[in-house]
Amino acid sequence: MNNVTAVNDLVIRFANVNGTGSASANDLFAKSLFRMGLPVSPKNIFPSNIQGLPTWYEVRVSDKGYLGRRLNVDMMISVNPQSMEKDIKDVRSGGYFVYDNTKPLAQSWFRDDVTFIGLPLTRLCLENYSDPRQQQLFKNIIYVGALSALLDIEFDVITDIIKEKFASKEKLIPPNILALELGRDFAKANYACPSTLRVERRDMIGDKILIDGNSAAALGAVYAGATVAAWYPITPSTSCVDAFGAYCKQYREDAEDGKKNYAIVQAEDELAAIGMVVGAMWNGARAFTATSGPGVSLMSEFLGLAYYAEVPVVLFNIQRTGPSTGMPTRTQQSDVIACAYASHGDTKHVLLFPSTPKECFDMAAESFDLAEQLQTPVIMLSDLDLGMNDWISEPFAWDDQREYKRGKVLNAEQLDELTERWGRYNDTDGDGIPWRTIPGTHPTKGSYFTRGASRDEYAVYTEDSAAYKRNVDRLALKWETAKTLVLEAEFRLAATNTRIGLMYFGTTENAALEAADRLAADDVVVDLCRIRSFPFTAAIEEFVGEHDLVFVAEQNRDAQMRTLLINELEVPPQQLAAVLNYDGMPITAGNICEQVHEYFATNEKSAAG
Amino acid sequence: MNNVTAVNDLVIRFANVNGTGSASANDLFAKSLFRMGLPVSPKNIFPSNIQGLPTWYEVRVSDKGYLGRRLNVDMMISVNPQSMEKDIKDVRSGGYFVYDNTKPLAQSWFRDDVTFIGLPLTRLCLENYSDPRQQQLFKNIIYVGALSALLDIEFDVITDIIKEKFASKEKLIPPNILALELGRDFAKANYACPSTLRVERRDMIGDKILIDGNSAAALGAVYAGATVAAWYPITPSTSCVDAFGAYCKQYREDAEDGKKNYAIVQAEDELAAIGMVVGAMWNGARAFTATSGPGVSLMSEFLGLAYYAEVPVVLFNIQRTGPSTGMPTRTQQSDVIACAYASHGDTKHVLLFPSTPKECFDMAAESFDLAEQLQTPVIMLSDLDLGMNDWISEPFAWDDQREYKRGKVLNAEQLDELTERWGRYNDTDGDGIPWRTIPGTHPTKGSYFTRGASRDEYAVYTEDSAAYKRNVDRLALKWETAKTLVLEAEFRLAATNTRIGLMYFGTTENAALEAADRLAADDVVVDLCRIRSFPFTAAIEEFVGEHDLVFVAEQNRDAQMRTLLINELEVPPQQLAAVLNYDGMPITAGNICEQVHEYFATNEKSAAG
Amino acid sequence: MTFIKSTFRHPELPTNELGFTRQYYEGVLSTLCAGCGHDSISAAIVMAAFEANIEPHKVAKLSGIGCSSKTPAYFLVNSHGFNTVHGRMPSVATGANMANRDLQYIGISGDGDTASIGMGQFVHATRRNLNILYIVENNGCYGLTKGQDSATADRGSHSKKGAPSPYEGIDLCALALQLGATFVARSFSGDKHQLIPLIKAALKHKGFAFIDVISPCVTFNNNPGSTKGYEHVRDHLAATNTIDFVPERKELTTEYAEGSTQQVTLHDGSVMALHKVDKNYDVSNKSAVSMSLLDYSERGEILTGLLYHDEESQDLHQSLGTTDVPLNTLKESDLCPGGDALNKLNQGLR
Amino acid sequence: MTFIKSTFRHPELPTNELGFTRQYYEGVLSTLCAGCGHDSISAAIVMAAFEANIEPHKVAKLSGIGCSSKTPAYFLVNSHGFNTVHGRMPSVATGANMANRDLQYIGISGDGDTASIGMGQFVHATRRNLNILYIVENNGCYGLTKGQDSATADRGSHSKKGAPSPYEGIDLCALALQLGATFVARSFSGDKHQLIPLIKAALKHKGFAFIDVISPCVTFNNNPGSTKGYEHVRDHLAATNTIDFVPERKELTTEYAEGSTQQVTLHDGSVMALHKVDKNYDVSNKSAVSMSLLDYSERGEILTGLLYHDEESQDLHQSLGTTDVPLNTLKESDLCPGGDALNKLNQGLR
Ligand SMILES: Cc1ncc(C[n+]2csc(CCOP(=O)(O)OP(=O)(O)O)c2C)c(N)n1
Ligand SMILES: Cc1ncc(C[n+]2csc(CCOP(=O)(O)OP(=O)(O)O)c2C)c(N)n1
Ligand code: SF4
Ligand code: SF4
Ligand SMILES: [Mg+2]
Ligand SMILES: [Mg+2]
Repeated sequence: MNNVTAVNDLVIRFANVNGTGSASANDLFAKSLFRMGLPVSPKNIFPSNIQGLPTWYEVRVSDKGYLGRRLNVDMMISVNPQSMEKDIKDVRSGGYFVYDNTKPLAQSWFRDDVTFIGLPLTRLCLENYSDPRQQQLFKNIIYVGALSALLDIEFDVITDIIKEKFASKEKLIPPNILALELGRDFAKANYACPSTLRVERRDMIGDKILIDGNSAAALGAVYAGATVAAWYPITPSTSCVDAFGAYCKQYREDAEDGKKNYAIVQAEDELAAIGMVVGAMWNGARAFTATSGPGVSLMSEFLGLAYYAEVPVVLFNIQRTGPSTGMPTRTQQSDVIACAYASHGDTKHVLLFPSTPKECFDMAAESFDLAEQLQTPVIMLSDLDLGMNDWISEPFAWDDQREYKRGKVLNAEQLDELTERWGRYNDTDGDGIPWRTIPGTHPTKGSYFTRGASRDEYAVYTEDSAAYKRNVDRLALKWETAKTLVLEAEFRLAATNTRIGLMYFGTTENAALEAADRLAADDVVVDLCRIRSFPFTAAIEEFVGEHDLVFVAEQNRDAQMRTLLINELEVPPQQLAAVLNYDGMPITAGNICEQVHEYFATNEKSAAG
Repeated sequence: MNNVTAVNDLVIRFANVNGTGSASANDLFAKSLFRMGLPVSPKNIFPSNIQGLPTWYEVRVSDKGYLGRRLNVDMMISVNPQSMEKDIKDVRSGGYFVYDNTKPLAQSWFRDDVTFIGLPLTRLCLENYSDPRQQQLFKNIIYVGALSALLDIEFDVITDIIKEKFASKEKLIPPNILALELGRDFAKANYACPSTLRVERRDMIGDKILIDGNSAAALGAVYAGATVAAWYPITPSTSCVDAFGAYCKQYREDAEDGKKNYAIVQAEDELAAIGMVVGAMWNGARAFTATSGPGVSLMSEFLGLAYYAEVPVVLFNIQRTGPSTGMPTRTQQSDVIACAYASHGDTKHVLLFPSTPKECFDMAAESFDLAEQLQTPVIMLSDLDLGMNDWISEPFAWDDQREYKRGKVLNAEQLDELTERWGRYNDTDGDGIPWRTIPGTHPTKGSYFTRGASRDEYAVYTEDSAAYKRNVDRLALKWETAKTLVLEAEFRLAATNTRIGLMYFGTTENAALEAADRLAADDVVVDLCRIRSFPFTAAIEEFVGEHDLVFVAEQNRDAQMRTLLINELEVPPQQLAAVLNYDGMPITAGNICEQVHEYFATNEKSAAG
Repeated sequence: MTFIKSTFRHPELPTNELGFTRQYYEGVLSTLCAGCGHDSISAAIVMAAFEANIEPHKVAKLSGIGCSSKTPAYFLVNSHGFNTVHGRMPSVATGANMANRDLQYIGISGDGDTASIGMGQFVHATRRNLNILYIVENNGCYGLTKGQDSATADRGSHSKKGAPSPYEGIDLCALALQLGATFVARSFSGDKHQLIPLIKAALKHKGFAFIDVISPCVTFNNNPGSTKGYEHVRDHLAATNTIDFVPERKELTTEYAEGSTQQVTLHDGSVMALHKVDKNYDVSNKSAVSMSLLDYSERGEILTGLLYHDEESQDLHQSLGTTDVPLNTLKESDLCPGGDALNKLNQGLR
Repeated sequence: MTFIKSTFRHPELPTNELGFTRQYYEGVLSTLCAGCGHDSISAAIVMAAFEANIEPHKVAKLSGIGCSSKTPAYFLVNSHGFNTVHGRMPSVATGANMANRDLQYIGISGDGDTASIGMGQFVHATRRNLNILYIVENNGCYGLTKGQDSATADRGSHSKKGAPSPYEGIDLCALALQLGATFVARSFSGDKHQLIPLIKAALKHKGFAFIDVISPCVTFNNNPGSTKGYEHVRDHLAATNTIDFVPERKELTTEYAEGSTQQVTLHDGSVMALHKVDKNYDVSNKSAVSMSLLDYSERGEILTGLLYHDEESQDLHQSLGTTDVPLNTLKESDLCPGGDALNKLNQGLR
């Protein structure tokens, strides 16, 4: 058989049953590669139920540093009888299929072009463990042991992780190591080890860390001084608030009396969750909520209120596959328009698009500064892929000199010093941003009545047309100011001059970077621009202006970011070509390249024809 | 004094106090002009409270047939002390100010360039009526009587209306007529009658009717066979459901037992209202809801469900001034984007834009056909100006041969005859529209499970990426089909060839038509296109293609229709110039002309510079 | 529009312990209909805050949308106010309270705002025992949108349209009680002798203090069976879809003794029977209160007064164990774990 | 995944009066956790529909979102089903019911779906006396989103995270009762002898028939104080943020006599005391029922059985006075007033 031969360029997929203890074993596998200095990108592909349905875990190793998804499974570790028939089909020709051979495999499922590696997982467990739960759980650890032999993973690296993990529950260390050894030894005894697929230590990780985006965002909120979180559970955003709770427990509880420097309220629904954020921010605390698609729809009335009443709001939208319930456990970037223009009437919201855990951390912190400086909602659009999977990331950093930018808030002394009548909605600085006051600041000065209905510069209710227009024109001016405050895009210009650009945002970055390399190999040289904020900065406008053709790669059906670019930058639509992936799985470099080539093929054809 | 002299080209404004009985009198005034064969366009300008605040009623008469708003009040009838000082200022130079002079006017308020006409309304009432309520109410009728003399309104026309109105309460006729006479006689005795402002009978009305858009839409729903209405009160949509109730009472109740062929449920909020519509439509009844901005925001999650689960929905959005609470009693066209792309994920909704009561009727009926044919939400975007004001309109018409288009619904016989397995989401006809079944149709065939989550062609739940993609691609195909089913735009090409177009929709029509005439007079010739539906038809695309420059006039700040045009038709943004009005008052022809001229001035300047 | 205030200020107006006059507690001019019950409630709040020596800037007033929800503008002009969105005031108040536990929160809502669109938030704010004075200005109808029945309208009561309400009315006090409200009272807008002390007591209560105030809508809560009311007016000028005529009314007032029942005739001629709890009434016995509410309602009477009071309850901050100082006063140094902690944390992620 | 069905079909299976076998009432294979109480409820619905001789195609099943809300797929495969959005099933059911009064409506919801996000719709569907069998599959937690406390979780009960719920749990039966539900019952998923007859009775009831079914979540309703449960498992593989291991459980069942109290031990080792109402219990006395609910709950017991039943109530169609035939069967000729009427109407507008 012609086996795929590869070193440090692998896709390994694990096929498990939801709720059978495989997640920890799989994490162990990925972490050991990470510890060997190798770029890994693990992804959970899990169903929208709790127990019993197929679930997959896919790990890509690439010493070129590519972190995007790649098709072609080199090795499948399948311990789920339910999905096994299909799993076998999903292995690439020349690949490996590793399975529990305690029970024999249906003869008809075997493939000639795939190497089958049977491991008697169940038998080994029954022989070595007596507790029925352990008998189930250690199957997973055993296959990690076998993989260490098959892929040449340093065994010490794995056992070290086990030891660190159970440092406080030492009695669990020996049985885990036993399981690893059982797997390793069986593989060595029965199969050529390593196989034609191998890993080798590299020094590509440096000081990088391995963490999921939701934890990172939560940590960013802690660092930014968020004290109030209000939320309603929804996949895939729940783990963000869970992590916020855990970090707060760690950093924000009084050592003596356990009193909390934070308040987390599980709301009755998303309308209430964002209502609480509006209330808390209005009252001078930093507050946020996290949600996903359906929650964003439900929050849209309040987003409009916050826009119009000029109350800061921070919202993390961990996008999942829409529309409607869609696929709650699959990824997409399809709430771009829903968030940019959320709510009825003329509304526009500031958006941030992180693409790594480090950026989730940074942008989460930045959201609070922006929201308070601009007195408006700021929505960070992460996604399931980034939020719920572990990613290699630059380490977090915090400059202790940094100060929270709380925006234009008048304190009691400032109120006393004012010589002119203060107006809550008076644009005294010409940037569209008025000065606000926090309830309780001053006995007689600075109180005002906040409302979502028309008011004049002094917050006095009016239905006067001119006052209304002045107000919404000022909001439009504030939007212009926002363009100068949001995060600059990231540009990577090709070494050679080119008139072709590729734009993307969020988790599309990884596939885009890899695609750029591959396209260059095919003589399609592209300049790259990663959008990090909405509204778009002047530099983005220039980037578009300087290229005849800009591909916009994104993970939704309707080319939503492209729509925003056309609409806000007044770009001729023909200049922007859509590159789309929207089947719920993360976009791949291959997919991007294919669409780019197809574009040229079609356009040359039509030019010719 | 240099009085404005005009025949049949007037703007008369009434300044009243909310809740003092003026509305009926003002309607009487407008109707009498209508009966004299004159195009009138009355508008209520009312506050967002119930009693005590200023409210205005403005009537434009134009025998050129212009129905849009015009600035420059020729005559003000002011019976509200609260707003009087400002009302005096609002009269054009050379105009008339009619007021209750029972109490003297502040000397400083008088203007040299305005003719003041005092009527002792209070005194006349006190002298002629004893009931305190009548003393209040007949003030309003008296000023109508005075106007009949001042403006030369045919007295019989007015008294005829009174007689018709109180046909069933005859005792009310004499005191009303007395009031009219009191006013007329006083005016004649004390002022030159008619004044320099006059009306003259014309024959411009033909068989037209006078009615508000909300009643018309309600009537359309009755004719379309809507049996279920679910709603939550909100200005300015409430009167639509009220009218639906009234027409149902008239046409849909069993003469004998009073049983109702309809059900109207006042829901607990807008989420529930649209949920009820979804349920009723799913279950095979025709149902609708009516709401305004905040309600649309709250409905967005359900709109996404209906889009994805392919349940017909009919929604009338009577737009008001946004964002947030905005100005509930002022008009705007600012929910275009909120409706077109309502909900998270990739969603698009069919929109209809009526611009006359006749069209409210027709499009309301059409909504049901479209929603059922396309199995998707259809949103009719009316506005406060159209919905709550009386308009001259073509009479309603109903072709008794017409049949409801209920779309692809399988009945029991059809199910029995099927030779292949039926799939709820199977595109057997290649138009993206599958066949559906109604619960209860057949004992063993055609049942399926509706959901907002991913499914295959047979409505079986799946999280398979390919199945998901097939499904949303089919929805995109259905959108293409929608383009062939929606209503064609209305084009009015100029007599001479021009490369300039003017597009608009809904109530912007009236100002646009007048503006086109005025622009032509200034040698700016424009072809006209009134958009009636979204998605846009091929003809709209052609219209844009055939013009170098197209002005898009609309009543919102962010040029929302222009955004849709650019985005959906892939038009270079520079080709579309925004003409905007968004202060809550209806757009005027003057405003449009000004912006068009300004555009040319700026662009010539910049071309020159 | 109700002109509840005279502009004349006596040079030596009485002041409270803080040295403030009653006028200091007023708001801007009301734009409600003359005689609207809601204005009486605003006046009672002004009086209660004055008498209770509240510092206005230590109060935050919040409301939803409706005639009732406009009223926070009409009292305590020196307090920050927030007129939020329809039915969602409880969540905004919850967030505000989380941010600053030291302010006093007054939530004003209508029966539409609370019992229809806001039901979910009302239930959950109650259940969390949010520390707030929550007043429903209950007129049995939607005033601002012109008189539709609300969910508190009694079965069989007639709205403007003349159709009797076919559904059971929701008793918000009974509901609040069941959901764990720790202070439950009912009163009548016209009975300031009862209402002012209740408001004062509620302001002192730590936890969810709910007062359901019957507050007649003089414009829409109209009974076609009655010879009074604007029904008569409608005869004279056939109604359009705008409400055309609203007679000017006088504020309704009443005064009656504890333990007695009082009949109040509303503007529309209908009669409401109020029964005031007497001195011996036990405000700590939850199930007895429930029973009494049911009993009186079956008799067609409305029980008023302080119905239930649990002084020992723990409010949301206590449940969550938040720190004693307002969260919004914590400084960057209290909140940010700093660069070193982050480096340590990074270490654990390698 | 629970395989509740055997694929084996006996050739001469018993049939009901309509000639259908029990299997005819089943649904597709459940994807819930093994031993989930919700599956037992589905089985009870299958049995009840079979025994009550229901024609499946005359039933519409509706639900919100949650593990519980998935279950309508797992029974009555010949009925149309609608898995709507989270918390909003009552409104969709209301609309469906308005369209066709002749179908039987079964609404399935969870405690999160009903008592949190769906509270407003639940309250109002109840109040309107919508003709529906409304079942809450009550596990005190959010199963599908991994075990957060729901609003029905008892104060002090421990969720997966180990933090005790700081709030009073909402008693949905007491609430439904107060809001005018006309059939109120409570049962336990494992007690099919009680549950099946209750479902049959509820199906016959015309009006809002509410059954609160205690339905343990074997995966998340976990008590850290317990020596059983997956807490033990967590010790072995430190938890990640995905729920990593869910032991396979057996369905919990119980059987006990009327008038007696039964202790049921849940999977997590905690004990629940159920008290079954006895024969002499008066289901028509609303205030007595309220009292009993309160009494038992104070004693830490849960009262089960048919708690309240009002046979004479009028459902929403009766309240609205709709015609007797389903509105969705009315034809164009019944509904459209026609061209002539329109011409006449035009005439009046000139
Ligand atoms: C989302 C939304 N829906 C509807 C409305 C319209 N609306 C304004 S006030 C109101 C009802 C007010 O009734 P209630 O709370 O009883 O106050 P009242 O006017 O009777 O004091 C409604 C439905 C709105 N503002 N927002
Ligand atoms: C608008 C919205 N918010 C949140 C969610 C996520 N979600 C799905 S199910 C669920 C809770 C389910 O709890 P429950 O109703 O008790 O059902 P169970 O799973 O316990 O049976 C939540 C919060 C959602 N689908 N939609
Ligand atoms: S409409 Fe009713 S509730 Fe509103 S202000 Fe007038 S009287 Fe008060
Ligand atoms: S998570 Fe709980 S409620 Fe959901 S299926 Fe599993 S056991 Fe049932
Ligand atoms: Mg009210
Ligand atoms: Mg639950």
